[in-house]
Amino acid sequence: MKNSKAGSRLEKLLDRGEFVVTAELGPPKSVDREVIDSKVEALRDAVDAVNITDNQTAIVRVSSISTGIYVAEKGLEPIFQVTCRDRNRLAIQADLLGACLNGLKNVLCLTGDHQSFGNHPQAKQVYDIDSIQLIKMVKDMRDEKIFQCGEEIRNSKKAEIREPRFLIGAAANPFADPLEWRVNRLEKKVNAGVDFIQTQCIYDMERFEQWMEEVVSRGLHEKVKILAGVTPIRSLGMLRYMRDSVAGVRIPDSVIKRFEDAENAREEGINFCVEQIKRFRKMKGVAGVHIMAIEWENAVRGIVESADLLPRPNGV
Amino acid sequence: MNDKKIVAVLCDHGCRNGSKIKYDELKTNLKKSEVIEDFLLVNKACDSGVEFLDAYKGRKILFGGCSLLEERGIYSKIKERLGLKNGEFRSFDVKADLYDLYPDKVNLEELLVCKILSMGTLLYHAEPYEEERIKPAEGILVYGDGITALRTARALAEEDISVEVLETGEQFLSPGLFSQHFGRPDQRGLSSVVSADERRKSERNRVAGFKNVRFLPSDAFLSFETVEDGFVFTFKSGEKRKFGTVVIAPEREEEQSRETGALNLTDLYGKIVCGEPLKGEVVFLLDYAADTSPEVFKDVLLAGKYIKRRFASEVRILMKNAKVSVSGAQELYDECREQGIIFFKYLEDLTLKNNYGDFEIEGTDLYTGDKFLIKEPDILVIPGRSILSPRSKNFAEALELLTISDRYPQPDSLWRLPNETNRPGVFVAYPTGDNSIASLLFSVRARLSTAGIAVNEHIPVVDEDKCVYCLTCVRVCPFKAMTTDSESRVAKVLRTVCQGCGSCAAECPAEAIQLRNLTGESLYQGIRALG
Amino acid sequence: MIVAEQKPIGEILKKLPEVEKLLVLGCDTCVTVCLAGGEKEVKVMCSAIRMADKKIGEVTGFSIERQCDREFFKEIEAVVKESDAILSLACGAGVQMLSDYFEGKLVIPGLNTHFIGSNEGAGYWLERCLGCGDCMLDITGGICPKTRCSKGLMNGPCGGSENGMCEIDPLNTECGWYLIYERLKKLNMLQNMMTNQPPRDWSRAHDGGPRKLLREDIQP
Amino acid sequence: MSSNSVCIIGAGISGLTVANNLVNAGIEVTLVERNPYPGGRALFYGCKASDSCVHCGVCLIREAVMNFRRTHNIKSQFSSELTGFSRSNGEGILLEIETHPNIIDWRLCTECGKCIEACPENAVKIAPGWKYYVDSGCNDCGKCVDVCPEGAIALKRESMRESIHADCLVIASGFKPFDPSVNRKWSYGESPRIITGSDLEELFYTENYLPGVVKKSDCKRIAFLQCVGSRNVTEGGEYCSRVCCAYALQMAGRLKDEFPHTEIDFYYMDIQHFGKDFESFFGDVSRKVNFINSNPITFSVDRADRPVVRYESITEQKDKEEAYDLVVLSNGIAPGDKNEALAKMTGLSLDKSGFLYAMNGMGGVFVTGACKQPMRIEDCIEDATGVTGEVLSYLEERVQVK
Amino acid sequence: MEESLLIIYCSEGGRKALQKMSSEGFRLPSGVCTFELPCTGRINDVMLMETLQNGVRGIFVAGCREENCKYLDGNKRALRRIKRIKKLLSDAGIEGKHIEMQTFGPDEGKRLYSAINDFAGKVGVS
Repeated sequence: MKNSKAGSRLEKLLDRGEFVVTAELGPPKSVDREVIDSKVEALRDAVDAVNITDNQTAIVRVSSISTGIYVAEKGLEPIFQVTCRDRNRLAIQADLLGACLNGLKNVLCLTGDHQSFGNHPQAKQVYDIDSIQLIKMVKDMRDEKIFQCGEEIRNSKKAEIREPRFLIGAAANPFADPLEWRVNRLEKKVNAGVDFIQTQCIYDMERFEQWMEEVVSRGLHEKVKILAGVTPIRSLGMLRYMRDSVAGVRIPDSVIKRFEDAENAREEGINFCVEQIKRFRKMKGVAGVHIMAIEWENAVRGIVESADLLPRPNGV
Repeated sequence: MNDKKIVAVLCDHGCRNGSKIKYDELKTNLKKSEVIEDFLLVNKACDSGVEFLDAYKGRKILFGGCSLLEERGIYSKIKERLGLKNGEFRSFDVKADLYDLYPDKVNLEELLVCKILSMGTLLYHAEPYEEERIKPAEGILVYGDGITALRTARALAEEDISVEVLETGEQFLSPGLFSQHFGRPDQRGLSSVVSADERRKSERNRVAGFKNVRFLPSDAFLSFETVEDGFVFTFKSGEKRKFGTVVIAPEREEEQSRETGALNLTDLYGKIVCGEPLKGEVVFLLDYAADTSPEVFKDVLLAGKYIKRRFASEVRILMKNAKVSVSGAQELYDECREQGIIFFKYLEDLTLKNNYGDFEIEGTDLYTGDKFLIKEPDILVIPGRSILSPRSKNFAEALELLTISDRYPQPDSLWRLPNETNRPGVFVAYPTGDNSIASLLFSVRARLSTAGIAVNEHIPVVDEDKCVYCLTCVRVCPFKAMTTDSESRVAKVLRTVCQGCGSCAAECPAEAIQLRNLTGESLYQGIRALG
Repeated sequence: MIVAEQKPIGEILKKLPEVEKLLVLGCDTCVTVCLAGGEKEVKVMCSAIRMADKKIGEVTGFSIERQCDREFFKEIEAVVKESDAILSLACGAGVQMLSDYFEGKLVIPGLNTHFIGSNEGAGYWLERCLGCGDCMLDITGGICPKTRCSKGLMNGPCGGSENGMCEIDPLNTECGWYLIYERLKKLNMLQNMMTNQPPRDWSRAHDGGPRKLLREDIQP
Repeated sequence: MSSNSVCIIGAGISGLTVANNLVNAGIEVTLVERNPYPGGRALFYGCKASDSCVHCGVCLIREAVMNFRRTHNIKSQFSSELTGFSRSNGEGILLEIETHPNIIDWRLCTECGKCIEACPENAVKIAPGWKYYVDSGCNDCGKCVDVCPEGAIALKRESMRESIHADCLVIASGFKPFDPSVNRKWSYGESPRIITGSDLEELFYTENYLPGVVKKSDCKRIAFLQCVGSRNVTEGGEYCSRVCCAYALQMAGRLKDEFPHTEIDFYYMDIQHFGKDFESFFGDVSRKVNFINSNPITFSVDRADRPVVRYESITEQKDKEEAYDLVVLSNGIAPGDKNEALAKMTGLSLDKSGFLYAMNGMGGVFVTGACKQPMRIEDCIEDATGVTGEVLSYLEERVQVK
Repeated sequence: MEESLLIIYCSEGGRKALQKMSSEGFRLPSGVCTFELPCTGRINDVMLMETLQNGVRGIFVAGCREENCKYLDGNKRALRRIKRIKKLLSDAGIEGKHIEMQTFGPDEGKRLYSAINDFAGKVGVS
């Protein structure tokens, strides 16, 4: 990766081989700046970059790109998300141009949750393109400097080509079915041109290790940076909810049993997270950790600190 | 509708409060309706002869009598005398339907008029038809190559019926072999142990001796179709052959025990037949993998007794319940105890630890109340559930037979005779009964009897132009009596198979199917006439 | 075939205007096969309407061969003339052709038309085709991802597929791509799933505007 | 022998099944039955279905009686017994039948119901699916004689003796329910709250479900005691009667449905497996009944004259006492009281428990049904169909031989 | 006989239960008439709806116990069909109580009698 793709701080850290830490910031369901400000303060200097979710679980929130711009001004590096549920290929390309115009450099390409999960189940879905086609489209816009229809990205025949440049990320779920196909799907994303991967939150460590072995054996970890996703558990009820009604999350009984015996679930959740991070650091091919502390942003600093990942390296 | 109107005949039921009914008023009401042509009152029909009806030859007769007339055969005498075909005569039980059900003070005249009009309407719409009997095709297909199948084939072949045996080729040993092996009352000494396999081979040779018996390889069967007088089987060789009757003697298989290193009864039997020494401690763990049936319990006792005597090994049998309801099982159970076989009756708290073949069984014994611990027995036998073998299961599914808990290819209803399935013409050998083959042969012979199979009175009639060929009736019929007629692209009924229940007529979305002499229209009119 | 289901009778009754004469018209093809609008359902509907305390004068029931062929309307022209409103128990196509043919008459739909599907068994129908005008069943071994996957994805099972079932309804809805994966494994054509399928051409579907099919070779 | 004729002893479910099947095959049948009605012992048993049928088989008996009534060419002799049996010079069997006709002659009775009203002792009973008969309660008062329009009733009827000739004989004389009063331990008869399984069956038939003395509202605890008279040499048969676990569990399930607030305890030695789908049936029943795996030692009656069961509880290693509102002794099957006489007459042998033992078809004598071993209704039907098959092949051989 | 109540029973279990009921001395109320069918599976919804429409106050269907039907699933089919019609009636604003089906064993005369009386009371026939 000689020439820089987008020149973002995250890209530089990943190139230098640093153990990167990213977190998640869910924009509010209303135009309420304080919510974003408090989350930014909680995450400042604790993480290298922050995912800005796009209508997570199909529930209407402030759009990912505008929150990204706002967070960037506040000094945090955003990774804005693009889901294929709400916009067709025209709207997505227009958004990408807008995001680049406003200085956002990291994008995460997702398929997006089905609208029946959210608060507008009657809405018409789009899914004009899916996550892998989206990755290829963003890569073509950056490298081949062409739109999805093949035209060059220039205002007129004579005008300069000004293409949007992004560090391309995607999600991966090592636990969904069919298990043996999961690594092939990752390979498809790599062939499509993804630069970094954030996995689904991990509880089944053995399965994740098998998955990583397979990824390393195919040499994919050189072509793409893999960040292991974790979600600190706040209560036993939340753990059971994740197991029963969140799709694609596999929680082995040993973990459930551990939280049943723990007297303070929150503390146990943080220790469990720190253990995981320590194990990730020793695993080959894991380039960082992605902490998805849903509505518990102020726990992130504690986790990063006790995993002795502070202070964060500067991005120069 | 034909012009023949109805002559209603009513017994005055002197034996009941019939005499209080004002019959002339009844006669005038009935005559008003256009269904009833004439009304006739008979004094004590059970004693009077049948000549009084001669004047009404050629009319349809509706007779209001009681079950006594049926018992004394008076109705059949009337039908013969007036030469009435089915559909021209209908009787109903005035005593059971009216006098028994209603108190005396209710005005019976009105009820009687409604009843007669209602029955008269049904008779009015009925078309007379000739009683039809169809003989099923000649050949019989016997599925399965166990002892039961071969003995059935031999018994049929002796009556020079052409039999084809579809061998499943599953040479594995199925449960219930111990009793065939050891259970003979005249069981010879230990030395000359005739294995069930040898007995099966000798039986097969005797059956092969008959010229009217043919053996078909197991995978010959490709597809299957029901026709009027039997079943047409297509075989892989492309050959199509018709059989009047199918007899299934399903191979049973014992589920493999989930504990690695433990045997199930079939493995144990295999070891005994090839003479392996079964020394040391032999433990039978029953009611663990599955609730043991009496037949399997008897097999375990026979095996235990044999091992105890032959190898003087230490035999322990752990069970929740001793299943002794099969004849001879209780004596065997007492015999085993006398011979020193130790029985434990365990509670729910039994635990089985299995570290790669070395077992540890711990539990409380109900007899004595104290705990027992068995460490590393040389042989652990856990009898598994006996289920239909995969091949038999596929064959039963191909024939769309309703099965009870994947073990008996029969519907879960008492109303089918012991060997009948939900498809008329397909019989099942019932392994547990002592003379199951005799009752199976009776059923087969009854089907092949010279009189042939009577076509049910309420057989459905498909209206060609209304039928939209939606196959709902084919899917709904529990006896698989409805098939499709590909030329006229219309549903077609198989006259020998249909039992006349009417589910097809009720479910048909286009109301294209009407039962003979019980059409929807006549039923509706009959109910309307009730008031 | 087209699979449809009867609207709940309460809903239909709310829609029915108080008229002197109402005609309930059935159709003898697809909606009879899926037990929604055949001759029997017409009779049941008529009795139900007569018994409901709606102020409707006379209710007559009729069923013709198909409501999507103009020629079959000739039989019922007389009846329609007298009746003030028609409750049509045909699929969407039938209801619309009926209201085109009898211009001034109010036509009320009695069914909800669901999908193009297959009869899986007595009382069980499954959606099989969207009618997207650009069939790709050869690539996926005969299982349509646009119809059988709730997001209509072109590239492989999404992160939510769990033991063969789709995330939106893990009890009843199979994951389309899981079925495709099993089917392609049997046909050992798994490489089809490896290639990154390009986005589909939706212009041939309804997105390209309401469609007509004209065959000059057959036109009069 | 123009047409083959078969004589059947006993018109229970087995006898009726053989009779109905043989008649369909065109064989002439003579049916000899001890009671004045067909249907045998189980005719007065009740349906035990809870939410769906539990396959007890009682409805099949009623169906068999109705089919029997519709067929004309069965010569039946009710309230009569076989008294003589001899071989007539190798050509078949000569049988002596002795009849003590019931007060009501079933051939003439038209079920008009007048005698029922007239009888002060209400000794006139209705056999389900059949006609009227007079049971032992009659004190010959004669009020019914002149009431009957058909003249079917005569107080004094002298017994007749008749000898018939048949090609072969089928014995289906059935069983006798074990009478627990034989052994003091069960103290049957001491309290109206201790009844046997057969009594409960009749209570199910009359849909009372509980004996009169037990009020439906305050019936809190019921106990079922298994293996009464079976599997125990001292008290009764040494064999397992096979039917008592079946009917006890089925009735316990139905009682729990009828009286949901009652606790039902089930004392058993070994629950026997029955029917084709035992697991699912047992799964439902075990939710309604609590099982106690021990045989009670003694009985006593507490002050509210409720039976108290004293039993040795294995789990707590000591004797316990429980008081119950109702105790049901599930009495098993004992060999029919006529088995001795029949065996002597026909040259058959008895096995050690007293059941008839026959190599079927030897000398034209067949045995079927509960007289040869304890059987459920379903098994009786299967066995009877089998024996019919054997009778037909036996008759065919004799015809070809001549 | 407009104000009448119709009992449809099958000629197997239903008929035996009715015979048992009458032999025990129970009598039907006057406004009730009976109709016999080979199996309750034969009733289809057109027949029921048109009968209800002509003013019959109520229809009570007595079938055999589940798993005890001579035609294997006739009674199950009838139970489901009548459940559908009850729902159809209650949706259409007519309470679904005008039609009901229960299953009876061969000797449940008393239960059949009380079921018919409860139904008659509910539907308002004397």
